[in-house]
Amino acid sequence: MQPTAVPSNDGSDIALLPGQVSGVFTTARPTFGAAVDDFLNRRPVYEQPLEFPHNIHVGKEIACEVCHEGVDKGPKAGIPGLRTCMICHEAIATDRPRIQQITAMRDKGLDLAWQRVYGFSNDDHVRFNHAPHIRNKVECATCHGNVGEQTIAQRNVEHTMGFCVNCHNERKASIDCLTCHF
Amino acid sequence: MTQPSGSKINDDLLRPLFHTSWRFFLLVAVFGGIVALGLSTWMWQARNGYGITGIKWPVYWGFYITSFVFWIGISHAGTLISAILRLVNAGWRRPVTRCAEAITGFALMIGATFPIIHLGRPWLAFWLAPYPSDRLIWPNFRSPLVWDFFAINTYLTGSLLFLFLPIIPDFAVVRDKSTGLRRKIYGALAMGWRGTPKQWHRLETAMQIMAVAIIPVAVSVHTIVSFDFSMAPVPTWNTTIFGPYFVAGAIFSGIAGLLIAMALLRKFLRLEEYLLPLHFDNLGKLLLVMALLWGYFVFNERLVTYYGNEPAHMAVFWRTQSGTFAPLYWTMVTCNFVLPLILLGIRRFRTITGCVIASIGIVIGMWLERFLIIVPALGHKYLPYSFGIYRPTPPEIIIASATFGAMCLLYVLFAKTVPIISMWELKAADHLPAKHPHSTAKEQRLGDSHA
Amino acid sequence: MARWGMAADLDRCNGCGACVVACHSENNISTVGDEQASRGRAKHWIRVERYWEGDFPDVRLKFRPVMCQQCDNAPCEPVCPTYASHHTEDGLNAQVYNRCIGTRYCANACPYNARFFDFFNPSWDKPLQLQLNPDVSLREVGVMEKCTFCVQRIRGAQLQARTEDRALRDGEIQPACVQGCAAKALVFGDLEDPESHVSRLARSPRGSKLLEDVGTQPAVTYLARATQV
Amino acid sequence: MRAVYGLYPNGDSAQQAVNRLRAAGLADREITVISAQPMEDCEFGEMDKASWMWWIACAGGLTGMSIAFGLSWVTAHSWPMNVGGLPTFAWWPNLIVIFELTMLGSILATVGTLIVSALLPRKGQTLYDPEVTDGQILVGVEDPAEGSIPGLQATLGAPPGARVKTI
Repeated sequence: MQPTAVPSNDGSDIALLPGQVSGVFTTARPTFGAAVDDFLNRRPVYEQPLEFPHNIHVGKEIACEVCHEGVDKGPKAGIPGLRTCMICHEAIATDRPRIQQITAMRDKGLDLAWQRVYGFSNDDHVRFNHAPHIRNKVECATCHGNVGEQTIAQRNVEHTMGFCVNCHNERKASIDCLTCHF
Repeated sequence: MTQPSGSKINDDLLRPLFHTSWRFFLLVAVFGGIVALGLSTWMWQARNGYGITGIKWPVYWGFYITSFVFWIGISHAGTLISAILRLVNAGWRRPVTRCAEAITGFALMIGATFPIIHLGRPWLAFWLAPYPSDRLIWPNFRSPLVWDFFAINTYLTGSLLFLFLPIIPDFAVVRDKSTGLRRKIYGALAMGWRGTPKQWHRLETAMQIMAVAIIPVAVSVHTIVSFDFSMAPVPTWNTTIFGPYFVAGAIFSGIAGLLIAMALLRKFLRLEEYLLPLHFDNLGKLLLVMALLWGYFVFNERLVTYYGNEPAHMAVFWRTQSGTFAPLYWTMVTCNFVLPLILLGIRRFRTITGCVIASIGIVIGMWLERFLIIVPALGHKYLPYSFGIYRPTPPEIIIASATFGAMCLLYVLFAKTVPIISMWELKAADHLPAKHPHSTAKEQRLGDSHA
Repeated sequence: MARWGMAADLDRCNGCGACVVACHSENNISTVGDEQASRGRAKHWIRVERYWEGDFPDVRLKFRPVMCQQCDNAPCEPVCPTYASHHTEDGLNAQVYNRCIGTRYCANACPYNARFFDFFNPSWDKPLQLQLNPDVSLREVGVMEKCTFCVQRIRGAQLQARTEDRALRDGEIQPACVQGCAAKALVFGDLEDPESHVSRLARSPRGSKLLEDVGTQPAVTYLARATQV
Repeated sequence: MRAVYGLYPNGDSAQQAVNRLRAAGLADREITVISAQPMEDCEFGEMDKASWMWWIACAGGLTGMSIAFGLSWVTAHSWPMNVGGLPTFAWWPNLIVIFELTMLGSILATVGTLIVSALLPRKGQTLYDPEVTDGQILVGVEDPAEGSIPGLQATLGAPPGARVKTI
């Protein structure tokens, strides 16, 4: 049997999504260079399909969970699709070229292929769930940094295990391994 | 027989360093090729996954762990023997110690790679070391494998230093006898050695301290290796006898390895005047004692299992005694007990050839012993549904065999770069304190049995 | 704190193997193909052991589903050098894949042979990768894996109960094998709750533990008529 | 560096040279003796001085022991894992690691002491002659006082077989 790349849980064949970090070098890396990049925390620059201005939206006092609506309901916060955008932009700022661009895309039945910025790779074996964190009043900025001041979301908080565990310790949350790793 | 001394010692023992024959290159090429084959096989295994070996459910340890225990056992040749002989100040030790200590160092290096080779994820082997990390998790100090890590590292460090310290004066000799780059390298290795009484005295005191420290370490190392097995509730593993049994077996196979190495060195480096039949005779007697001790331990282990009559234990017992593994088992008994008893017990057979044949038998037998401890028990563990058998695959066999090539390669390189017999210790025999009127200097040096 | 346990009624088990299939699909256990399976690389976190009793023609067939027994004194735990195998507060025998370096020592120490090693990276023929359970991580080459009592379901139910601000109900958590067992031979629950179904079964005079004399104190009780082994 | 030294073919004449130097009023530490092997049958000084090495080895052992104890203690308490119902800080298994690191500590301390105190070339201690390698024994005085050189040459030349050199 020839070993093949680990399929990721969401059905794509790529073991590591762009921007995902892994703590260890494993044979799951396609090449040695990829392993070195991964070890040194060098991530590819992700090309987002659209320059989404987080700062403008947050500046209009729109809460994160308005668009990332899964965040208090389950594991995934969710990256909004065009339909979410159009809830407002059907009416708001329709004169801007970029809004017209996405309206046109929606009309053609297309959607935006957002690249994930944060996330765990498969071999971190982390089952992260947003909901309990939101329920326990953890600020989004605690783990995602100053996304509200960025245009394109940049990854500027490293989600190492020490980062998680320190917070769990401070908040007296469980630090049992099986809280996250299973 | 006249004993060599002074500059003749220099000439004889430095010859391999300064004169390179085609045989050296041939040996390096052959053994280097074997090692390269082993390394590439290992890379292949790391690349493809562990599945290319014969390991399977439920026999999760096989050739690699067998080789690990075997090589750690071989490593007990040197430091232990040479430390004991040093401490009791046995005069005949002088030509033997260094080749014994070299075996220790190299066998340990080889043995210590096996736990890494056998890991499912060898690139994470460093997790056994306690190092600062943001996870704050350190190794489990209650695991025998962590004890192994500490014990083997201590023993490896200790025995390499134990090997290195008495070479320093000999490095100085090479430094004085050579020119150019070689002089610089050996000069650095000699670390400013001149040979003042202070240096000699400190060196000998240091060697005494090292000898005292290394003996308990050596005993602990193989006891801890035995703990890898005896700590687990596996039939026939979970027994208190494993500690001493493994230590005795280790010394046993170690002496056998040493005898083989000595015979080869004597032949190849023309050291007939230094490695005398006396040394083989003495070590042969020691080997005989260890064979008897081994027999005693095996008898104990078998008898206790037999009388305990526990079903799970008896299943493994009969599997080795008369079942699948019986041919291997009785080969082991023949190699480890019958053969040495005949060849070493009868004085007429205890020649150099006899010792070497017995030693080869013992090395094979001791390898089999470890295999027979590991595999039959794992394949016959309690629930009959999960019984299984293990057969090695070519990659495992290649890697396990390549380590013998690695041992030979390291030894050839060592004998090429370092005088294989401690020159200053031979010379020192002429300058022993005169307070032992019954032993002459010659006897002190080589323990002349022809007197 | 709970103490999760299971009871397996051998008088009900008919050896259908539904638990094995359910476990495979719930826990993303990769199948290794016929060639590797014949070489002993098959992984079944739960297996149905078959034993024959008596002499022909008076032969009786016995089944025993064996999964990780989640022992209190688990022999696999202290031998692990990296804490990959350890005990959680709620009595689960945890296997943390991240920490596993693949010494396979735990599998040797396990008297039940309930631990399995990933000899190769797992692979699924398309489109089978679409049925993978996102709540369970995929194990890569070189790590040990074993039954977790479907810890993802336990954690999920706990989270749900906390969201609804209530205590867990008995029977609310069902590992895949329990859910899949048509004969209702498997029962899962909290052993610390004396009223739970599983602790009543664990106290049954028909109950016994597998390899009790090894002293592992397993959390799985096997129920059988006295005539049975 | 200036030095006066003699090369002697055997221990007896080297001993004579040392004795004469002592008689001429030189202290043991001013006399340099170099030989290719330890000369336990001769009295060149430094005979029973190094017993403190054992104490340093013990101190190294104690250091290793405390490091090992600290490691196992911190590990057990920073993340108290339950494995197989064993105590979190279990003495019996921890003693093994403590023992190993104790021994490692004493070995490293011994070797370190040896290297620092007796090896590593030092300023002003460079008198050497490669002929020592072939069995000659060197007895000499490094940096002799002005005007004492002729006297030293005579003293060193007196034993049989001596060859005196001045640099």
